[in-house]
Amino acid sequence: MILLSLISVLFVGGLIAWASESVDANYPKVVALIAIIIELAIVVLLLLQDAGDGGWVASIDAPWIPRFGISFYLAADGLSVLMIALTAFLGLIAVGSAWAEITERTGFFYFNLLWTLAGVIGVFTALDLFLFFFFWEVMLIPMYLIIAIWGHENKSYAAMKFFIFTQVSGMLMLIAIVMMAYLHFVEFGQLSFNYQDLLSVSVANPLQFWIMLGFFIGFATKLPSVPFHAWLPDAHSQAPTAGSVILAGVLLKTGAYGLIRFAIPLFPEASAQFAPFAMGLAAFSILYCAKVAFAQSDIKRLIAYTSVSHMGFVTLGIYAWNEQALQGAIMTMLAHGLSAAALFMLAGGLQHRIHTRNMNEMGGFWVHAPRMAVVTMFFSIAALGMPGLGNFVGEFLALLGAFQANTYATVASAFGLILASVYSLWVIQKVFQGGFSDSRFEVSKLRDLDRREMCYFALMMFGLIWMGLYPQPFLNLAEPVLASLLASTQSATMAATLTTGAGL
Amino acid sequence: METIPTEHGLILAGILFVLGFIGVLTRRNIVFVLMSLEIMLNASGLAFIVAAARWGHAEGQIMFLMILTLAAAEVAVGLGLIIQMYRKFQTVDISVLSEMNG
Amino acid sequence: MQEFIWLLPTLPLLGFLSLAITGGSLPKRAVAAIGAGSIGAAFLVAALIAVEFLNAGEEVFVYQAWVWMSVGSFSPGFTFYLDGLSLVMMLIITGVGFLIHLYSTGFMFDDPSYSRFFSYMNLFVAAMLMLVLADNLVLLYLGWEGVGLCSYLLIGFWYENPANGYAARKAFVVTRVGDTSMAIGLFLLFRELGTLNIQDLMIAAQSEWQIGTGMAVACSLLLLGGAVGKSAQLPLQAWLPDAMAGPTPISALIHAATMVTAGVYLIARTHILFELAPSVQLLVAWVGLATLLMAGFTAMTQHDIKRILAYSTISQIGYMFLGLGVGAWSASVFHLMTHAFFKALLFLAAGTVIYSLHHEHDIFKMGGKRKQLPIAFASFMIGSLALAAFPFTSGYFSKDEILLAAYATGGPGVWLWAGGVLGAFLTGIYSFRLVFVVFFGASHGHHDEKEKTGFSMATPLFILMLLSLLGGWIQIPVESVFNHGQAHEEHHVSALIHGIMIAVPLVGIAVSYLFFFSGALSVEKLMSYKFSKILHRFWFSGWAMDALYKHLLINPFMWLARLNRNDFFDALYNSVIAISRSAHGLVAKTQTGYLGWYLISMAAGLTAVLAVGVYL
Amino acid sequence: MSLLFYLAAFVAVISTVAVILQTNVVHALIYLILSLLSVAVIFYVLGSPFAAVLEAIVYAGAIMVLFLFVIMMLNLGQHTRDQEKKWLSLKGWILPCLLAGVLLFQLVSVLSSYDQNMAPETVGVLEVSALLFGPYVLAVELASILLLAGLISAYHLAKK
Repeated sequence: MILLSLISVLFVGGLIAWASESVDANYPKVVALIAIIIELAIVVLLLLQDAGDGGWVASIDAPWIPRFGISFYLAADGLSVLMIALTAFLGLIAVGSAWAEITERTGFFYFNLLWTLAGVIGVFTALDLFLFFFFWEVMLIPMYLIIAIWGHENKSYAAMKFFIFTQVSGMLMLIAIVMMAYLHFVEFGQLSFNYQDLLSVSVANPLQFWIMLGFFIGFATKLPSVPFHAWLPDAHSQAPTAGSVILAGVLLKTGAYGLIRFAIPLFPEASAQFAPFAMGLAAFSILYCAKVAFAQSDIKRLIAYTSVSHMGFVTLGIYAWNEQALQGAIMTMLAHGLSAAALFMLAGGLQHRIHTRNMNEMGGFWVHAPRMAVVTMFFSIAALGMPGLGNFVGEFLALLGAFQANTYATVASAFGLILASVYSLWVIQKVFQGGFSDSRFEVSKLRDLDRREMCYFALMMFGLIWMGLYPQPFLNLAEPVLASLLASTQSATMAATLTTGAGL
Repeated sequence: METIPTEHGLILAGILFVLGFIGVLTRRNIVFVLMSLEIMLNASGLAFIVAAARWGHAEGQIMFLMILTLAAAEVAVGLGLIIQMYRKFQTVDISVLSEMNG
Repeated sequence: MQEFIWLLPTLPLLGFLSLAITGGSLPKRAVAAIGAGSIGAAFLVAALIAVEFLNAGEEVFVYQAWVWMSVGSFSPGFTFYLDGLSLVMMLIITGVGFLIHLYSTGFMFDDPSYSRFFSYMNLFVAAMLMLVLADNLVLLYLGWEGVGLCSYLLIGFWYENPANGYAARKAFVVTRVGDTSMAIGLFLLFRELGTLNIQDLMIAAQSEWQIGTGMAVACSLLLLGGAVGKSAQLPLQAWLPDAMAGPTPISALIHAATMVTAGVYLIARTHILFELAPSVQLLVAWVGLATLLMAGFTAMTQHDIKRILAYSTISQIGYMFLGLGVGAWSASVFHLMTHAFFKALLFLAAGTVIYSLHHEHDIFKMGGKRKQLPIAFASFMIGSLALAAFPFTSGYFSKDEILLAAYATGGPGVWLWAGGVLGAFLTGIYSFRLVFVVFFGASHGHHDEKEKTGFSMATPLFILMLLSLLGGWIQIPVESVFNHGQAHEEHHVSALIHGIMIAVPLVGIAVSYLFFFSGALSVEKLMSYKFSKILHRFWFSGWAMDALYKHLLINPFMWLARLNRNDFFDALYNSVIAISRSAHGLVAKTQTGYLGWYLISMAAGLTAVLAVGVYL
Repeated sequence: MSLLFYLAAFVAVISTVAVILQTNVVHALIYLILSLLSVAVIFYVLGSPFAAVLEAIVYAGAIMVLFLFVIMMLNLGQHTRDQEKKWLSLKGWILPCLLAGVLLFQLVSVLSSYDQNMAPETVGVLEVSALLFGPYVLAVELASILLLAGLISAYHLAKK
C-alpha cells in the first residue's frame, strides 16, 4: 500500500496542481510543494519499514491483465528505497528551483513535473516488466513536454531528439521484454512479465546475448553512455532548470538502476561476456566526454557532458559486478544526483540573471556574487572527486572494485579524474575568476544567491558532505540487495568468466 | 455434350482483364479509363463464374453479384466525379489532375 | 592526552568552518584570533601529545574516530596513527604552521579577503594533519587531495589576475596526474594484499612478496608517481615555480615547509614497500639527484626572488628524495624538518622584503637593503647559511647525513654522492647570489622605505632564525619507525670526504662572493660567450620543461578538444538525419501526381508481386 | 455448346480490343455493350443463367446507360475525337503493352497447368437465391449499404 500511495500522491498532486491553475496561477507550485512534502513523509515511513521476505521492504501484487501474465507488481528493497529517496529529495529541489523561474502555464508545468517523478518512482519499484515499461514511458512524455514547452531557444529540436533517442531505445527494450515473456511461455506454458518468474527462465546463449543487448541499449541510452549520449547535451542545455535537475539527478539513474536490477541478473552469462566491452565503453565515455566537455563554451552543455563522463563510472562499477564496485556505482548515482543537479541549478541561475549561457561572456563574477562563487566551487570540487564529499566515495569504490575485474579499463577511467579537474577548474576560472567587465551586464542583474536558493544549496551540500564522510547508512541499505544479487548471479558469471577468460 | 476446359475460361478472363488493364494505362480520357475499369471488373466476374462452373456451386455466382453491385456503385460515384471534374477543369484529361505531386 | 589526537585536525577544521560560514562578516581581529588561534591550539595539543608520547617510550598509538565506509573487506576508517614519524610531521605542521599564521595576521592585514585567506589556511592545516596522521592510505589520500585543493585555492587567491588562475590550475592538474598514479597504486595494493591499512599493508607485503617482485615494483612505482607530483620532482616539477603566484606566507607554508614534503612523507611511510623494490628505490635516488641538479642550475639564473626560493625548494626536496633512495630514511625526514625551518624563514623574510618594496619581485631592482631591512637581512643571512649547509647550521647536519648515507651505499652511491656535492656547490652559489644582490651593493630606488615588521611578523622570524641555526641539534624520534629495532648504523668515511663536504658549500659561497659582491668575476663577461648564453636560456626556462609539456601534452589535448568541440557522435546522428531526409526527398520525387504514373508503377508492382508468387 | 463458348469468347476479345482502341466515346461504349453481352452468353454456356441475365440487364443495360447519359451531358464533340487521336500515340502503348504482356504470360503460365474440365450441370436461380438469402444474407445487406452509399455520394457529387 505504501508504494501505491508513493505513486498516487504524485499522480493526484499533478492533477490537482493542473486544476488549481484556473483559480490562481500561484497555486500549482504550492500544491506541488505539498505533494512533494507528503511524498517525503512517505519515504521516511518507507525507510522505517523492516525488510520482509527476500529483502523486500514493501510490495504490492495485484492482477492487471492476467491473460498475458501482466500484473501490477510493485516492490521496494534497499536499492529502490535509496533511489526513491533521491527522487523525492530532488523533486523538492526541482520545485524550489522552478519556484521563481516558471511563470507561464504553471499548472501544466507542475503537472508534468509531478508525473515525471511518479513515473520515475514507478520505474524504481515496478517488478513486472510490462509495468516497468509503462512507467518508463510515463516519465518520458511529461519530460518531453517540459523541454518542449518551457525550454530555451532551441527547445523543439532538443525535445524531439530526447524523445526519439529514448523512445527508439525503449522500443528495443520492449522487444527484449516481450521476448522474455515469450520464452517464459515456451518454457513454462504461460506468458509472464513477472521479474521473479523471468529470473528462472533459462535462455540459450546467442539469443540471451541479443536480448541482453536490447536491455543494454535501452538503459545505456538513458544512462547515457557513448555512443548513445547525443541527446543529453541538447536536452540539458534547452530544458528549464527544474527539468535539468530531474533529468540529470534522477532520470539518468533509471538507466543505471535498470542495469543493476534487470539487465545483469536476467542474463548473467551474456553480461559477463559483455562486461569487458561495457567497461571499455564506460572508460571511453569517461575520457571522451570529459574532453568534449572541456571544449564547450555553453556552460550547460559543459555540465551535461560531465554528467555523461561521471555516469561512465557508474557503468564501469556495475559491469565490474562485485560488491565494492556496485556500492561505488550506487554512491556515484546518489552523489552525482546531487552535484549535477546543483551545478545545473547554478547554471540555470546564471542564465536567469544574465540571459546567456556562453562562458566567454562571463568572468570575474566572484566580486559580485561571492556566495554563488563559493557554492559553485563546492559543487565543482565535489564533481572532480574531492575526498570527503560523496562523489569521491562513489568513484573511488567503483574504481577500486572495477580494478579487480578489469585492470585496463579501470586505469583508463582513472585518467578521467585528471580530466575532471581540468574542466571543473576551467568553469570556475571562466565564470568566477579573472576580471569583471561591467560593459556586458549591469552589476545589479548579477544578484547573489538569495535566501531561498541558499537554503536548498545548503541542503544539497549537507547531503554530499554526509555521503562523503559517513556513507555507511547508504551502504548498509544497499548491502543486502547487492549480496543477494551477487549470490544469484555468481555461479553463472563465474562459469562465463572461466570460459571467456574475462578475468582481467 | 462436350465440356470446356476450365483453363480456357480462365485464360479468357485473363485476356479480358489485361485488355482492360492496357486501356486503363494508355487512355488519358477519364471516361475511357472508367470503361476500362469496367472491363477489368467484368473479367474478374467472369473468373468467378468459371470457378462456379468448375465446381457446380452457386457461390461463384454470388461473388459475381457482389462484383456487380460494386461495379454499379463505382460507376455511379465515378461518373459523378467525372461530371464534377469537367465542371471544374473543362476537360476530361486525367493529366490535369496532378496537384498531389510530392 | 593521546586520545585527544582527533583534536588536531578538528581544531583547524573548526577554524575553517567558522570563518567560512561567517563569510567575511567578522572583524579582522576576530578573524586573526580564530585563524591563528586554532593552529596555535593545535600546536599546544600536539606538543602535549609529544611529551606524553616521548615519556611513554615511543609506543605506537592508534585512535579510531569512526569507520568511514565498510564494503566487504574494504573498511577504511577515520583512524589516526601516532608514531615517531607522524609525531615529527605534526609538530612541524602545527609549529611552523602557527608561526606562519602569526606572520600572516600582520602580512595580510590590508587584504580585503582577510577572512577567506585564513579559512583556506586553516583548511590546509587540517588536511595536512589528516595526511600525516592517517593510518590507512584512503584517509591519507583524503588529506593528500585536500592539501592539493587548498594549494589550488591559495595560489589562485588573487583571482582577478588570470595568470594566477592559470598557475593554480596548473598546480592542481599536474599534481592530480601524480595523485591518479597514486590512486591506481592504491587499487593495485588492495587487489593484491586485500587491505589499505598502512601497517597491515607493510606486514602483508613483507610476508607475501620477495625482494624485487614485479608487483612490489609496480606498487612502489605508482606510489612514487604520486610522491613525485606532490613534491614537485622530475618530471612533474613544473607547477611549483608558478605556484609562487600566491601570497608569500602560502609559499612559505605550503610550497616550502609542509605540503611539498608530503611525497617524502609518503615514501618514508611506505618505506618497506620501497625496500622490497630496490630498483624503484634507486630510481627515487636518481630522480632526487636529477631534480636537485636541475633545480640548482635553474635557481642560479632566476631574477624573481620567490622563483629562486621555489627552485631551491625543489632542489632541497631532491636531496630528501636522494636520501630516501639510498635508504637514509631518518636523514631525509630530518632534512625535511630543518628545511621546513630555514625555508619558511627565507620565504617569510622574502615576504617582508616584497612587502616593504611594494610587491617588487626582481632581485636586480633591489640592492643594498641591509640597512633598510635589518630583520630581513638577518633572516636571509641565517636562512641562506642553513640552506647552503654552512657548518653547524641546521641544514649542515641533515644534508651531511644524506650525503654520507649515499656515499656509504657504494656502487652508484658514489655518483649520487658526487652529484649531491655538486648540488651543494650550486646551493652555495645561488643562495648567496640572492643575499649579495639584494642586501649588498648599490641600491636601486625605494630609498625612503622603512621595514614594515610589526610584532606579529617579527616574532616568527626570530623563532625561525633560532630554529634554523640550532635545529640541527634536535633529535627526532624516528629511529624506531625505520630501523625495526636495529641499532642506528654510523657511517664511517674518511676525513677527506668530510672535508670535501664541508668545503664545497664554502667554495660555492666564495664563488658567489667573487661574482656578486667583489666583482672580481663578472656575469656579463661570462654571458658574452654564445655557449653560456644558450645554457643560460636553457636553465632560465627550467630546462625547457614547460615548453616540453606544452608541445607534448597541452597542445595536442587542446587541438583535439577544439577539433571535436561539436562531438563527433552528434555528427553521426545528424548524418542519419541527413540520409533519411535525402531518401525522403527521393521518394517524394516519385509522387508526381499523374494518375498514369501511379497506374504504371502500381502495375509494375503487381507484376513483380505476381512474379514472386508464381515463380518462387 | 463449346463452339458457342469459343465464338462468344472471340467476339468478346475483339470487341474489347475495339473499346480500348476507339477514339469515339459513343462507339467505344457500343463495343463495350457488345463485349458485355458476349460475356453474358459465356455465362449462360457455363451454366449460370441467372448471372447471364443480370449481366445483360444490369451491366449492359443499366450501367452502360448511365455512361451514355454522362457522355451526353459532357457533350464531347469532334474536338475531343481529335484530341483522342493525338493522345493515342504509339509511344504511349509500348510500356503498358509490355507490362500487360508480362502479366498475361504469368497468368497463362499459371493457369495452363490446370487441366480440369468444367461441370456440365446448370446452377439455376433457385440455388443461388437459396444461398443468397440463407448463409450470405449479410453480404446482401453489405451490398445494399454499398449501393446506398454509392447513391448518396453520386447525388452529392453530381449536384451543382
